[in-house]
Amino acid sequence: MSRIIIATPARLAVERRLVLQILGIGSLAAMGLAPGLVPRAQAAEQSLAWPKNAFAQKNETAALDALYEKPIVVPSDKVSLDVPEIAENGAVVPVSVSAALPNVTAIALLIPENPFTLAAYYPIPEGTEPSVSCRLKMAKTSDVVAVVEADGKHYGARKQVKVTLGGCGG
Amino acid sequence: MKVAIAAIGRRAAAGGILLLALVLPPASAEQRIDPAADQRAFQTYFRQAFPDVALDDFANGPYAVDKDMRKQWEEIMQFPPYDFALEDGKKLFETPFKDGKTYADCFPQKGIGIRQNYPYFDRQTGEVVTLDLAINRCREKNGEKPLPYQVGDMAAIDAYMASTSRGKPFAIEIPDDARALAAYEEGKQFFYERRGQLNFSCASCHVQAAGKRLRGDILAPALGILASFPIYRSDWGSMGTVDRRFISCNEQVRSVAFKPEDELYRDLEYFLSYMSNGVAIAGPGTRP
Amino acid sequence: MKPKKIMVRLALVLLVGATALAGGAPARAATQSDFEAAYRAAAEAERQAGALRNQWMPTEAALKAAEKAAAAKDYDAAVALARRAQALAEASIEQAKAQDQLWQNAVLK
Amino acid sequence: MASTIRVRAVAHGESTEVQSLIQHPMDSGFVKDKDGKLIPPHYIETVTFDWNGKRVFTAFWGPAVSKDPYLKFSFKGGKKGDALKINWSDNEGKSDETTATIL
Repeated sequence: MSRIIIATPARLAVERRLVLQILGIGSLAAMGLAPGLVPRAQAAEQSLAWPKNAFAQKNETAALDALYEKPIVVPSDKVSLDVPEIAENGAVVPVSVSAALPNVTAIALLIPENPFTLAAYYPIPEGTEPSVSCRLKMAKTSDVVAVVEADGKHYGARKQVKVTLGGCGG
Repeated sequence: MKVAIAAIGRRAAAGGILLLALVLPPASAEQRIDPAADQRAFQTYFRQAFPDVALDDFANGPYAVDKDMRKQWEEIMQFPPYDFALEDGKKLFETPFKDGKTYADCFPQKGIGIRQNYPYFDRQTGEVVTLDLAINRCREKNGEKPLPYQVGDMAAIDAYMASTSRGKPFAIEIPDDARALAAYEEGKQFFYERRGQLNFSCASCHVQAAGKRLRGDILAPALGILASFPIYRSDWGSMGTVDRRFISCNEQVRSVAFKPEDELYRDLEYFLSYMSNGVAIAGPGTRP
Repeated sequence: MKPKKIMVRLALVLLVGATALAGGAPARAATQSDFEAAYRAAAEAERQAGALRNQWMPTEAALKAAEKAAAAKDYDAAVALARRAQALAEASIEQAKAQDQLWQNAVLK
Repeated sequence: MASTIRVRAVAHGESTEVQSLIQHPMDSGFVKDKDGKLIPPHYIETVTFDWNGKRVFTAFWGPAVSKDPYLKFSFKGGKKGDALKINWSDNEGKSDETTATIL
C-alpha cells in the first residue's frame, strides 16, 4: 500500500534509466504540478500553481503520483523527519523536515490517515535550505510521511504520531 | 473559629437547607485558618512529587513534567500563537477611553508589572478582586461598557498585562481580616470538594493525578497553574482567561458552571494564586 | 466512603424509576397533570441543588428533555424524564451535603 | 485591522532564517459549528516569500495545516535591513501582503 519501498538494485537501475530519460526535457516533471511544460528555473522562481489535483487525493500513492509523476520513493536516512511520538493535540502537530541531500527541489508532507493525504508541498528554489518546519492537523493516529525530491529522485521518511483523545487540556 | 463560622455561614446562607446540618459544625471546621501553613504543605507536596521541576517551571504545567510535550511546546514557542492577542492587548491597553483616561490611570504603577499581585482582597468592599474584574471596573468607572469575560479583548488585555509582569513571582496577600480569611477558606473548599456527576474535585486531577494522563492530556500540577494565564489553548484555537478554564473544568465533570467572576471562582483564584506565591508569572502561555 | 454511597443511592433511585416505568407500568398512560407534578418535584430539587451551588449538567438536560416531551404531549416520556431529573438533582444535593465536610480530608497537610 | 502576518527574519552570516505566523482559521471543512452545521473549508493555499525580487520560498497548503499557520525556513543571502515580501492567498480568493525587514 505504501509507495515507500526498499528499493532493490534492479529497481534503482530502472529508476535511474527513467530519470535519465526525463532529464532531457528539463525534469519538468520535478514539479509535476502545472499542466503545461514549465522550464524548471522559472517554475521554482515564480509561476508555480497550487497543485489542486494532488491535494484532492485520498491515499498516499495517488497523492504522490499526482505530485511527482509516479515516483519511486526510496527510504533514506538523509531525510530527517522530526515529529512527536504522541501529539499533545492533533490540531497542532509540529513537523520539521530537513534533507542532507544536494539539489533538493521539493519537500512534500503527507498524512495517510487524514481525509486528504497531502498536507503541504514546498517547492525548494535554488539557494533555499532543504529544510522546513510547520504545524499540521491530524485527524487520528497516522504516519507522517516526508518525500524529498532531489536531482529528480525521491527520498522518503515516515514516522508514526499517536493522536489520542484529549479534551481536558491538562 | 469565628472565621470558620463566617465561611460556613456564607455557604449556609446560600443553601438554607444546610442550616440544620451546620448547627453542630464538624470538629475539623474548628481548625484555625492558617493560609501560610497551607501554602507550605501545598508547595512541599509538589516539590517532593516533582523533585526535578524548578519552582518557576511549574508555571508551564504539563510541559514541566513531560519531556515529549515539552519539546512540542518549545517548537510552538518559537512563534507562540498568542502573539496576535498580545499585540492586540497592548494596543487596547494604550487606547484612551472616550473620557481621555486609559487603563493605566486605574492601576498602581500604571498597570505595568502588577499581574503577580492579583487577585487581591479589597478591604473597602470586603471582596476578592481579580485582574479581569479590575479591568472591567476600570472601564465602567470611565463610562465604558464592561468587556465580556473569558475571551477576546479581555483575554488580550489580560495577556498584555501579564507579559509586563513576566518573571515577577506571585505575591498574593491575605490580610489579617476575617472576611479575607473567609474568602480564602471558601476558595480552598471549592478546590478540594468533589462536584458534578463525575464526582471530581479540582484536586482530583491537579493534586492526586497531577503529571498523569487523563485521556491524551497530561494533567498540570496545581502549583503555579495560574501563573501562565491567560492561555492560548490549541483545543480552543483561541485565548482564554482563568474564568474560561474554571468554567470548562466544571463542565468537564458535568457540573453546571458558574458565571465568570462568580464569587466562588474569585475565591478559588485567590486560594490557588496564594498557594503559588513564589512562582514567577509566565503569562500569556500556551496549552494543548 | 461517602462518594460511593452517593453513587449507590443514585443507582437505586434510577432503578426504582426504571422499575416504575417498565415492570410496574401504570395501568393508564401518564397525563399532563402527572407530568406537571413530576416536573414540579424535579424543579424544586434542582432549585435546592442550585441554592447549594451544586447543580449537575445532566439534571438540566433531563429537565429540558422533559419539557420537550411534554410539549409534544408524550407524557409517559415526560414523566420518566422529570423523575430522572429529580433523581439526579437529589444525588447532587446529597453530594453537596457530604462534600461540605468530606473536602477537609483531601486537604494537603 | 493589523496585518494578518507576523514575520521574524534574522540574518545569520550567509543565510537568513525566516519564521512566520499568519492569522487564519484554516477551516478543514470537517468541523461542525455549535449548531451542528459543517464549517466550509477555508484555508490558505499559497504563501510566497520574495527577497530582492527573487522568490525564496513557496508554501502550498491544504486544509490539514493548523490554524494560524507557522512556517520556518532558511535561504542563502539576505542581510540586515533587507526587505522580505510575504504574500498569502486562500481558497476563497482572500489575500494579504506585508513587507518585513530582515534583522
